[in-house]
Amino acid sequence: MGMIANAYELIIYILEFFGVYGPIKNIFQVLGIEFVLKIIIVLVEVGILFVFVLLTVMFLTWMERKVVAMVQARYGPMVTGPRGLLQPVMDGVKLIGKEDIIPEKADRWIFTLAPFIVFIPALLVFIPIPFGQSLIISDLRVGLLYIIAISAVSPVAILLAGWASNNKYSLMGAMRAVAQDISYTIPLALAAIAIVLFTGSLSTVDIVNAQSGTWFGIIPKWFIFLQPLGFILFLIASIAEMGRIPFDFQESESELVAGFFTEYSGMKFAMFFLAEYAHLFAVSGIVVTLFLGGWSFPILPFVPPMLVPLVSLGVFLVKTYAVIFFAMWLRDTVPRMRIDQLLNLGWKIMVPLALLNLLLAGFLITVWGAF
Amino acid sequence: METDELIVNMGPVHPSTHGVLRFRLRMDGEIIKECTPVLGYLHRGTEKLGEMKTYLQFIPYTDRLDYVSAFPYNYAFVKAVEELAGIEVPLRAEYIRVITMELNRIVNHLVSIGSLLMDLGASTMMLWGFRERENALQLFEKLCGARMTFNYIKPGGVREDIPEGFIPQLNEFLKDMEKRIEDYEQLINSNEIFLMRMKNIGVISAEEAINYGMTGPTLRGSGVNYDLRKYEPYSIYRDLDFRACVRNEGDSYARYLVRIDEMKESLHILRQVVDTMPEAKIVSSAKYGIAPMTGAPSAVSTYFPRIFAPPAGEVYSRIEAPKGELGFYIISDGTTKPYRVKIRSPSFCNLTAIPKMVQGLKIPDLIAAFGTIDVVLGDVDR
Amino acid sequence: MNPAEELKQKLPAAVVSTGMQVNKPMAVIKTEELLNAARKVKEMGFDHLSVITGTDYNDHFEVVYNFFSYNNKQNLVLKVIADHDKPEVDSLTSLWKGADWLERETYDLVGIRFNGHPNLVRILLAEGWMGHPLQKDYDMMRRK
Amino acid sequence: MAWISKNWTMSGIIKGLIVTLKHVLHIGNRPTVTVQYPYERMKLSPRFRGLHAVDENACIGCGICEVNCPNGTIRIVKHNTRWYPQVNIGMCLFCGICVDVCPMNAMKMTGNYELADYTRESLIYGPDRLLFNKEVKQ
Repeated sequence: MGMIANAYELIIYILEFFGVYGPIKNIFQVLGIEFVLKIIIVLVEVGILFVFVLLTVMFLTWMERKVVAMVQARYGPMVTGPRGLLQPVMDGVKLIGKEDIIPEKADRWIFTLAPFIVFIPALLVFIPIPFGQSLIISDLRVGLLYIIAISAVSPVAILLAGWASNNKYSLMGAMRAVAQDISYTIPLALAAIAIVLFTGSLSTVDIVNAQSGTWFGIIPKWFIFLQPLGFILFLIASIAEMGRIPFDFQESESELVAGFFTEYSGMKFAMFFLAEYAHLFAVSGIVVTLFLGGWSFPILPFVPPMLVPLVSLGVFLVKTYAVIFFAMWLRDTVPRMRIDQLLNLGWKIMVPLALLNLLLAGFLITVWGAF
Repeated sequence: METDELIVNMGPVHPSTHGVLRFRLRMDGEIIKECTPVLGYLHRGTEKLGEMKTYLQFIPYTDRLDYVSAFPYNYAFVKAVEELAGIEVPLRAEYIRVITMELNRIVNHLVSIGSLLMDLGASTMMLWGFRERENALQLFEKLCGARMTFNYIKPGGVREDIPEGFIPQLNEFLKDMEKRIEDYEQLINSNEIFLMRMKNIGVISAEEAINYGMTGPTLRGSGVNYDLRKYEPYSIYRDLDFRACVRNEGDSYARYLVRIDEMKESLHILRQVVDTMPEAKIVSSAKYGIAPMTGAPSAVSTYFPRIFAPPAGEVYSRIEAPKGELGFYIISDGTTKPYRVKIRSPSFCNLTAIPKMVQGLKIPDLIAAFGTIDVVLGDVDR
Repeated sequence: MNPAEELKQKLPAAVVSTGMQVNKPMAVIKTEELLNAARKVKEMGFDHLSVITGTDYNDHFEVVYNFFSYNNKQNLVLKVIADHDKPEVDSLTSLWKGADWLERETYDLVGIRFNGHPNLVRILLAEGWMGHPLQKDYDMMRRK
Repeated sequence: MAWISKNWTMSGIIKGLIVTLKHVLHIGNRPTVTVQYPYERMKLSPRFRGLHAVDENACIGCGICEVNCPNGTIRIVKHNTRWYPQVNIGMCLFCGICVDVCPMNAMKMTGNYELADYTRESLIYGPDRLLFNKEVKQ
């Protein structure tokens, strides 16, 4: 199992296991279009990923409501499906059925384009995330850089959306989102670089592998124990990146009505909404990958090799949902900060702390190396 | 770089203007250079209505001024009428009135704090506040059949005696509420983000607060130790032991803390009232009374008159409503309808100070400061 | 000592008469002397302007000011009589900022003009509204 | 920096998190207080002021309720051979003054609060929908 690096190889392995890969490959070879088979397999794996992500996102919207409801002594959605589980489907149906309004004074093209520019990176960011052993679309050698780079696209789209709406609230929301994203990507990246110092690789798989195993047989070798400060900084920065309370300035509904998507309705609104939750899932997954050991878990070596992808996927999801739950829990507890306070926090506190953390990491590695 | 001023119309339909208030903001980026409240979107001409209705008919309209805390509005109007006509009120009725008003103060502060935190983005407090409010509303419903617009306090007494099972339920509420207030304090009082948002925001000094005519918790948050219940006692407040809750900082956080303290004080008052309530079942004075109805299915006792005309004169009577000083100025010409009703509503006068409070701050601060002023637009626009 | 009497002693020229409004001391002030009297009232410690009421009595307007002193815990009522055809009194905004909106409201609903008010425009009713609803001859049936 | 040195423990937020977690885990709290409205309803108090009801035998059609109604909601109309009140729910304040002033104690208010309707006309409740017969009910 160890040789299977990514989902592409896993699909081929499964097909071979059932003995169908050879004949199929032969057919394509005879036709001389072997590359089509590759494309088909890639499309299948990407399709599975996207379906999985979209289902997760739908589930997350339900979960968000349920967690809020539990905190607030309510039921939350209860009518559609068992305990309201189908509520996201109904919401989707409703949003599709809604009129798609484009304001008269809006910049039509940019207004229409912006939701897509938000939505697509939100899905693309999943490509180098290892959901489990060999459950990764592509183990990019610059995986971490790719993630940070792709996340940096969404503020552009938000600015486009806010500007194109031709609404003052939208514009202010967009400006805030950009200011916030820029000032938080830096501590986020700095905290991630400390991890890279430890692993010596930007590849997410390498990062996860570096965290498998234990110290003294009890404590898992997760980076959270080596980098507690880095973890806290990364978590705060990623909540800010997600744009959730206490850092949800881009929409801050009590100040800016709905921020950059004030003017959006129908399916375009749904795309912002989905992108938000996809982002939540992705960022939580990244937190897990970098600091909580990804899919690795001390019991994993004792699992039969056939089941490792499944079990590791389970481990990864449990950890990710724990982070997501924390984000939701935090959202129900704290009020929103003010934008200038957030920027103060970002530049004056988190960036110096992240640099300090980097220094600590370097020191630790040097000391470690000396032994 | 050349920049332009941004004129933002916040409202009349906006999530955090608590109704249909509009702020015309002249802004430099995110900084408010000038804030002009624009009122009148909910103006219903209540003062003119008062000239058209009889004294009894006007009481339901007072409910609809501040729909969050309607009992004090009932009472303020009725108190003015009683002063005008010189009506004696039975002691038990006064006790019931104080129960309703103090419960309503708790309800009002729950809504106020809840909506403040909702505006700050913490929806949990809002829902928790409404959870406890619901219990109080059920008490109101039990008492007078309505949850928000009561029409319960009448000249010379109250509409009905308290029903069976009301006092035990009230005691339960008081016990529950104590624990809940602890929860709230634990949830928000020391929350760092909350403190960052509230401290030194919307500061108004004691002199300015007085000069602007601010009253109630907003005034006491600025360090003026003044509570009409204490220093111009009406009803049975003279006999009760409580204190006026004062904070000296004058910022949003102080105003918030005053509200929390007032809830505790109200619980304290309610406990005393329940303990010392007279047993005599007289809830309406019979000065203008007609004979009680016989064979009434419910306890609807109609001691108060159908035709009621106080002597000519004028009166300005004020009480400490949850939001501040609430006054009714009634001029009677001896007929069954008031000649003029003027409502001195606390929200309206407190709102006067908002342009001063928020100048140079940012939109989120406007929301925080505005939330701690606690206005209800029905009360502002009348 | 009754603050209304005190005011009369201090400003005999301004006070027309003194009396009681239920249990609050009241002084009727000459219209043109209002600002002086108000200044004196503020010096006497009445720092809280509780309410401004305007009333239409068909032949004249009355403007009533209710004051309160936080230090002395005293009430004082000032009453000013304004001409019905040209209801004008002095504005107290220079002394109490809280008077600003109360005067605007009185102007809006009762139609009394306050001289020296910085921004005497309608506050509750829409701009361009005709008439003042709390005047007794206001035609309620006319469409605005 | 002064702020962080004072608040680096974030104790306030942690306290808040504990309170909310207690609610999630239902420690010392009732799990839910809301009701699933159309399926279950809250218990109304007997004094609840909802839709009016008029005792067919007691009402004398005197019109005192009509005169005393603050909003002009009630009109006395002819029903069969006698005069009964007709209530326009769309204008009603549900203040209960009509109940208080009724000299025959014929007017009362029921617990019916689901009064939404499709037309304004159907909000006018004539005697045919308001009358109840005491003898029949008891």
